[in-house]
Amino acid sequence: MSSDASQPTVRLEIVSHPSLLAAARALVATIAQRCGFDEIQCGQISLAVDEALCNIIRHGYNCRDDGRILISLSQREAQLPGIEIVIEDDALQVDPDTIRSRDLDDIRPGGLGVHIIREIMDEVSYTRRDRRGMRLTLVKHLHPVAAAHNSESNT
Amino acid sequence: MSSDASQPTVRLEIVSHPSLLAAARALVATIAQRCGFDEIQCGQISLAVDEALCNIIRHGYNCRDDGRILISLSQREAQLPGIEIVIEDDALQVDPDTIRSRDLDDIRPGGLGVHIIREIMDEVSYTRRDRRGMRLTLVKHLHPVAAAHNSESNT
Amino acid sequence: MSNTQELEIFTETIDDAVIVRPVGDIDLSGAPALRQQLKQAQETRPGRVVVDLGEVPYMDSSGLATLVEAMQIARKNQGKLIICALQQKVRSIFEIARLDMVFKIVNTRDEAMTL
Amino acid sequence: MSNTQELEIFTETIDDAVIVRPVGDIDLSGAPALRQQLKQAQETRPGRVVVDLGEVPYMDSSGLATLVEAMQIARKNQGKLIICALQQKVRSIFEIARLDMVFKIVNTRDEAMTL
Ligand SMILES: Nc1ncnc2c1ncn2[C@@H]1O[C@H](COP(=O)(O)OP(=O)(O)O)[C@@H](O)[C@H]1O
Ligand SMILES: Nc1ncnc2c1ncn2[C@@H]1O[C@H](COP(=O)(O)OP(=O)(O)O)[C@@H](O)[C@H]1O
Repeated sequence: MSSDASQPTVRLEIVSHPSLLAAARALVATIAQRCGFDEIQCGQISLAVDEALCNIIRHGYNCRDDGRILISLSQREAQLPGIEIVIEDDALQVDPDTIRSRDLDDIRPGGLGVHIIREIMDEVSYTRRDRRGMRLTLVKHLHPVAAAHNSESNT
Repeated sequence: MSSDASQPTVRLEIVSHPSLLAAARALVATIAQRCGFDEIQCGQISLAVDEALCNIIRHGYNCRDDGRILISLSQREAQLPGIEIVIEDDALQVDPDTIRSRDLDDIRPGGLGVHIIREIMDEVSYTRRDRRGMRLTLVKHLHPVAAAHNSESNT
Repeated sequence: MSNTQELEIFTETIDDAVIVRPVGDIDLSGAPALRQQLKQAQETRPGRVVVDLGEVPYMDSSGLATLVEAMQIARKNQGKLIICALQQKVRSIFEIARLDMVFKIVNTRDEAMTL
Repeated sequence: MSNTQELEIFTETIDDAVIVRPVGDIDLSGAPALRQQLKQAQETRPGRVVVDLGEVPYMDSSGLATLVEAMQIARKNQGKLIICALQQKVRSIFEIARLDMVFKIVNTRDEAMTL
């Protein structure tokens, strides 16, 4: 998956308890800062992780608060510096295609998490883990990158 | 060791790189806050962990920056509410009795880490791990506890 | 379970308006309390509900969902729901969620009271 | 390696005094840079070295060790080393290490310059 994740630095293991979200956010923000992101970006990256964790707690573990969640953070250097965050759980395995954001014009509570994650992060990919649970890989580049599908992004 | 560690909540795995100390501190402070400690205490608890990590980096791993360090944090409830922090490494095994603070009257750089850890935490115990490395167990109670050796602490 | 970091929520009634002022992070752990307080504040069908976010440094989509629900209740009651005093970081999540145009958002509580 | 969080250190010379002002956390990762800057500042044997900690929210024993070393150099040079503007959290580590009585610590930079 990640060809240039050069520093497999930090792993955080928590249980699926909402009161631990603040701790995960604090860690993610500090590591993002260390990777060179500014304060606003650090806040956004921890928001994306928070949303992913909320979804695991609510949909994956059905609000059970003792499920295991593993968050691995690494600084990417090489050609595309940035941060890579992998979130793994032992929860429900679902078809990755069913995890998608809803139409934002329909204003109602809920259905925003996946949208927020995709807005903030440059790469978002859900896969099933080998034996059980899901794996979510999130990447954010330090500098805007020309998108893969031929469109130049504005730098 | 810990009879009433009731919530084995959070585990952080880092490598022995000084630039990761800030991330460990951020996590420890948030978890300590969640355990009920005030802001000053949260800062002190993360200072104690920082000092322990510095020692592992400098003495245990001899400043190698790729050694593994595992920090487990749990909230203690039961009779003595507080926080328990266990720090494990794969580094040098030493006789726990050689890990001690120096005479503070001799004012010179260094030799303060162990003193700081002992001042801040209520229980500090170094043991060798089974196969390799050391384990440091740190406990801080939320409320002052009458000391074991018959002297009443002032509440 | 002791948890000092818990979101605190203050409610105040001035004439026909109810002001709800949460203090702390609004995430999955704090949103249920906010939801309950907002529901309670809206039971009397006040003409105006002001949500003062001046002391909320962080909000995630659980917070947004709670506010959307409160707005729907306000509409049903033919009342107003006004949000004020957003910190920059919190404003940015309204923008990401494209809710900055959906809610009535003003800078100060005074504006929220007179709008 | 990019690291925005890195400690920044500013140095200023006024008459016979050198003012060293670190900005950021002083831990094992930042202390070596502070040590180097202090050494450099002391090369000219200034009469007064002022370390302004007003923008240091955190310091651990690597920072303390660095300051003890600088104090020893100052003494050897028959100069003064004065620390000013400590934040409360940082003051508490001087106290824990029982160094609050060993260093000359004052509240403001003005005091540090006239003492
Ligand atoms: N970790 C997950 N496990 C299973 N399903 C998920 C997960 N994350 C998201 N989903 C699915 O994607 C949908 C959209 O998620 P989201 O945008 O966060 O909105 P909401 O959670 O409010 O429905 C969810 O309703 C759910 O069906
Ligand atoms: N993790 C460790 N592994 C091996 N030895 C240690 C460790 N921590 C502390 N020590 C020993 O304890 C002594 C005192 O540590 P400390 O008070 O932090 O002062 P300093 O590290 O500046 O010498 C050290 O000099 C070292 O010999």
